[in-house]
Amino acid sequence: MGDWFEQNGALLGLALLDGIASAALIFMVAVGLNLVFGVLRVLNVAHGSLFAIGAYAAASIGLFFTSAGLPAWASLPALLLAAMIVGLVLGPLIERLLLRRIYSEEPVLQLLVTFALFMILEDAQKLVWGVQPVSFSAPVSLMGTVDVPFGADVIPYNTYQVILLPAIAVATLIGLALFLRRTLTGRVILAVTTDREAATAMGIDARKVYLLTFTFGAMLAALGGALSTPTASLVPGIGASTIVLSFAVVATAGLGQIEGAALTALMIGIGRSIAVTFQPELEVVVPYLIMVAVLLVRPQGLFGVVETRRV
Amino acid sequence: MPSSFQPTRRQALAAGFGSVLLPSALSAQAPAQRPSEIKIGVTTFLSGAPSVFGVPGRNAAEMLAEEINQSGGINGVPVRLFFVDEAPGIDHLVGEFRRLVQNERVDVMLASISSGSCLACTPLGEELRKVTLLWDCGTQRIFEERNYRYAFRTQANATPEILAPLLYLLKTKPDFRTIAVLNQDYAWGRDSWEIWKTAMDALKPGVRVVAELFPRFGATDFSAEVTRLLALRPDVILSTSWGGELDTFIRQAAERRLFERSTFVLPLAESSLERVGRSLPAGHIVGSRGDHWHQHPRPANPQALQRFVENYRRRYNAYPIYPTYHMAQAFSALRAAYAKAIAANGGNWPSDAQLAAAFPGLEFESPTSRMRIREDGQGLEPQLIGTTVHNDRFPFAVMDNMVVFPPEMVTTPAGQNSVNWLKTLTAEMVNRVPDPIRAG
Amino acid sequence: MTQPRIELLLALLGAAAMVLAAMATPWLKFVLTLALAKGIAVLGIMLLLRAGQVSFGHALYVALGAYTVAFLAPSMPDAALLLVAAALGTTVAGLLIGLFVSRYREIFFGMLNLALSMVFYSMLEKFYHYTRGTDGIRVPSLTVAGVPLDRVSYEWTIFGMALVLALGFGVFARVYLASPLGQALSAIKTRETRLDFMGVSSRNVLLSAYVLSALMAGCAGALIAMTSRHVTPLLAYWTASGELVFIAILGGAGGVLGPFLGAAAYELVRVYAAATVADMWQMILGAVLLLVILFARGGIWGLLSSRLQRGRVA
Amino acid sequence: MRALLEARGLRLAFGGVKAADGIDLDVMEHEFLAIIGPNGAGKTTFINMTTGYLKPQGGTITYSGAEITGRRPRDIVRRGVARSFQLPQLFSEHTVEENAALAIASREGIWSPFAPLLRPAWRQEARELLDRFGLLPVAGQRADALNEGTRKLADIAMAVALKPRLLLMDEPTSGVAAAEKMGIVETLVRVLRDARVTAVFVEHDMDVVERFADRVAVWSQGRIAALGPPAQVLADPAVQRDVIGIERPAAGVAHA
Repeated sequence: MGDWFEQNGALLGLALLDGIASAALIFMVAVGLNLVFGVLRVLNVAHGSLFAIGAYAAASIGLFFTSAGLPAWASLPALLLAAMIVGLVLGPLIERLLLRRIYSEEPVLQLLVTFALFMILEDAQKLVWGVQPVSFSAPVSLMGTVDVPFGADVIPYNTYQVILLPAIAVATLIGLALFLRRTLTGRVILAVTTDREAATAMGIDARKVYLLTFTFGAMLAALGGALSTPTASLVPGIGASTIVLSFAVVATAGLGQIEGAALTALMIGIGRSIAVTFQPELEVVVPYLIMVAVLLVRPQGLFGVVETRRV
Repeated sequence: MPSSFQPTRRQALAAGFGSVLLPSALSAQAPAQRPSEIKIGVTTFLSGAPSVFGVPGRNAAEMLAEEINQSGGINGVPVRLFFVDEAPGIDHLVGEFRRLVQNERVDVMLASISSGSCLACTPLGEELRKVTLLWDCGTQRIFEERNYRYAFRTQANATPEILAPLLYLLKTKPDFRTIAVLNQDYAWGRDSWEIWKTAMDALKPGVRVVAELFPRFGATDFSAEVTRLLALRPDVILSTSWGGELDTFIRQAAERRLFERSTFVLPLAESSLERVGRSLPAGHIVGSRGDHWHQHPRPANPQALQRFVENYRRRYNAYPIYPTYHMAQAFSALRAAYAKAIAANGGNWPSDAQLAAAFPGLEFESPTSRMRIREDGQGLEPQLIGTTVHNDRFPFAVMDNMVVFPPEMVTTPAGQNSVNWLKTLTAEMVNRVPDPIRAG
Repeated sequence: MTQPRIELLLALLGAAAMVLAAMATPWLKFVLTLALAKGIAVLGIMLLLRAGQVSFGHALYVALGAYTVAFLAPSMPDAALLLVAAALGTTVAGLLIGLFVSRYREIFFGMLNLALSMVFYSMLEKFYHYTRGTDGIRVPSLTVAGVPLDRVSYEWTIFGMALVLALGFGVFARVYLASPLGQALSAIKTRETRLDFMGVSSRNVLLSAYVLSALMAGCAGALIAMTSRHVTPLLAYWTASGELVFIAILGGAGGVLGPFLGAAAYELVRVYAAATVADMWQMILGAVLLLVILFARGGIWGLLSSRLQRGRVA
Repeated sequence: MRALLEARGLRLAFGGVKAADGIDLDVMEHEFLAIIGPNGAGKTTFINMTTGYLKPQGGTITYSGAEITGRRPRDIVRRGVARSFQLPQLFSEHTVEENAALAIASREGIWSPFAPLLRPAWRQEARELLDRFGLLPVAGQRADALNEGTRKLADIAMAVALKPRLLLMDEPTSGVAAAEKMGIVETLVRVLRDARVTAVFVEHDMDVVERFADRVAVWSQGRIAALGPPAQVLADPAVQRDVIGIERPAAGVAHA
């Protein structure tokens, strides 16, 4: 064991670095989904579409900024701007027009409404952005690389990926935690998450909370997409693969648990990059294995609370 | 049944009773009337990641059909296209294939981008006795595992498409000792690596494979893989990836200077060149699944190539990429086959069987060269491989030092299994590689 | 007439209509065989929906049934035997996996099923040398109970098999749902703790439905493999599971006819959408689903049965 | 008479709140034992521990000579211990008749998938049972369409359908309109006496306790403060002050 670490310790270090970078993105997408699920109890399949639309919008706005001759640093706020616009436009639209009509229905209907929406948005994306890969990598080029020593060698990493993304994720996590626990709106959201009936009985306007939370979740999804734009080429179908991973994160984390989402994202991100380094064939099943293992030990998810029904 | 379904149902009823009474075996051989239009079914990806190829393929088909119809059709008969999306899966595809053949009564099917689709459609076309042209899929298994009377391929297959870049590498940079592979985790990624590895072991034994990475199909981040490759420093990195994944891989590798440490061999990168722009540095090896290249150094018919490229660019605002050339080859082959079959039939319109009989040995023009379909149904297509270079004419990397491999050299001989044939290759083969041509 | 009688009558009428349609249009026979197969799988989904549980992973069993056929066909090329093998295989798999997932409810139940089906999907791609990855496996031509058939009679035979299985499973589901076991399913949905305080293991009640649903999905997969004659990992992808749930809601979870109505409607809408706008079929299907949920919550069966009821009252 | 149920030193705390702090109690065969006490004293917790819903942190529960501490609810039910609930736990999508039939099915074995739930024998038994509770008129109604009192009765009927030797009832008369209360309890007691069922019930109505309980146990902060015949216990000034005071401001006056 000691020998193994001596030989592979440096590789493990690199894998950790990659894992943290990818965990940051996973977290950004999954936390929004988990927040929405915690409050609305709707597992939003269209979260994946919002991710994709956020990504495409970021590329469009970024490219527009570039062609308008704005300085290179403007590419970073372009990402944020895209996420805001997508979240603020689509979030309320979806909540008002669709979800609001089915809160009283069975959960499976709510799930399928978002599934239908996902199917519609999947083709709508194609109408707007076509099928050719779209990319906008200015922020990555702008920030350059950092060299990480590796034995006698150095490994260049994108500053954007190993520093900016984790920083944004940590800021989001802390910001969210503070918002939920220290502000009135946040506490109201938390109250609805923990006990919907009691919260409504206490006179909280659930509809307002739903609208707010969903819009916020949509913004987080779009932000996740926007932040992945600089490193990835966007093609039809990215929403589908993103959402299935986020599902795994939500179930593993525990419903509505933002710290759970962060820990799960870290486990998945690092698990996958370690797999790539030492056993690449396992990489793709890592999230699911983690989920099954966690639920075996903790059936309510990592940070989930056991819901006891009062008898 | 919804009432909006009416038109199809009416046609279906009319056509359907006919086929119940007349087994399709009979109708295939019956002397045919000259039809009012030639119906062509085209299966291609219209959604999902592979629509990166599928939609340009459809675009080319629509453009070509229009051109054919403007010039009076095929032997005076206009063509009409029916498209099928491959993305929903085999059961949908096979159902649509049947609908087009049995209900819409198409005259010919152009099948599939995905190898899985081809492997499902080809035997079905044979059962329904309908001419099926494999216009783009890569799998070499089709004609090596079975004989078909109605299926033909109007392009090469995975074996020449992978063997050619390997030979090019051995000719231009013969001194590599280590290699790593990063392919998409699906049949093409696995098959192409098996072909490369088998051929490499025969042509240059002793090369060490330091990493075999098969990230999930549709992956959007290769950071961990790039880290691994940076740490391993292989002499050569092979990737047969394509589409968004290849674009992402190239960008991430470029930003982290992986191109400075290893020579890349990217057999499908022609289709990404325009999109990745100058991210792809000079000095790396690029192929195009054939001899498709808008700057082909020695096209058989320079005017035809230029016309094709310019028309496509005018219409779709992008340079044509290999699936569009593949589509052009299928149309050209179809046109030539009709001419040949009509001639053989004393000027009368051919039946399905007569049309099928025209394909073995058929010669036809591609936008860049003259092609032939072998007796076993396999198309013989040259392979063009080059090294990237940056110049002032294009805002993206283009090919230089191009080698055009004659198809007979790199294609598995008829009746042989590719993997077995590759094992018999020897280092002497590299000496027969034609000399590179400098870009004009 | 009593409700079950009307249902049976409608089922027989529907079956007759399908046979006529298949006779009239050969390609429709293929589509309808697939619709019947998917209807069988959806029937299983509906059993779980009775218990308030949504599986987002039953494509696993469809794919398992289909790959069982594809793997065994070269050594055992008989449709009847292969169907039995697929049924056995998926039942055993359903029991093993069911023992694990029947402990979980709601999102955890749904997501664990999803996770397991995605692991299976990945395995089908990873074990390339056995499964041929995304290329998939071709199913050779099969005999039926030892009799070799030409293409047209083979297609009819599989269509007939699908029809008989659909009727059989439909009748069984009707009987099962009326039995204490079936009734206990909706008891899980409304008041699971009470079941435990009555001495009934709700987990085992759910398990029984789960194993049945796996069996049904497995038979569906076998039929799909024998019809399309080519299996690929896409059968196990999560969107394929979503499609099954989609059909369940489209058809209406009320009666046992719902799944088959839903499956037929789904396939026909998809074919029609694909024929009109080949690249927008997804949007059309999504819009249909949305309309059904928002304006016809009982699905097609709900519309139909309310129409019937009104007819009887009038 | 021997003890059917013996609780020894039961302890259970939620956070800092001691819901059971050393409960010792014997329930005698065929007796009716009432449990009274203020809200939060741990009355329901005792039922929950006895029926396996909660696991005590200490102590043992013995039923009919066998220890059942911490066993699963369904094991305990199968030994003959049934319970009803303060909030009726009905299958809301089923009719009252089906609810009763499901309880009968649970007792008789639920596992045959071929015979219908409403087979003639079970249907008849269900209707007889509902008749005894006066529920026959609503037999065909869905459970979620009933009023609270009727739901309560149906809930108890389902427990009785299990043919238990020991029945634990959590506030059987709460939510029942005052005018109907005594009639309902009389019906209930008659049914239970006929079936020779031992019963433990949590109750707030002292009239009910006085008239129907053989013994009464007074719960206070997780302990048993007093235990004995109703006349004796209810007369205890401490009990009157701490327990009954909440229920009957002027003890004895209402009785007069």
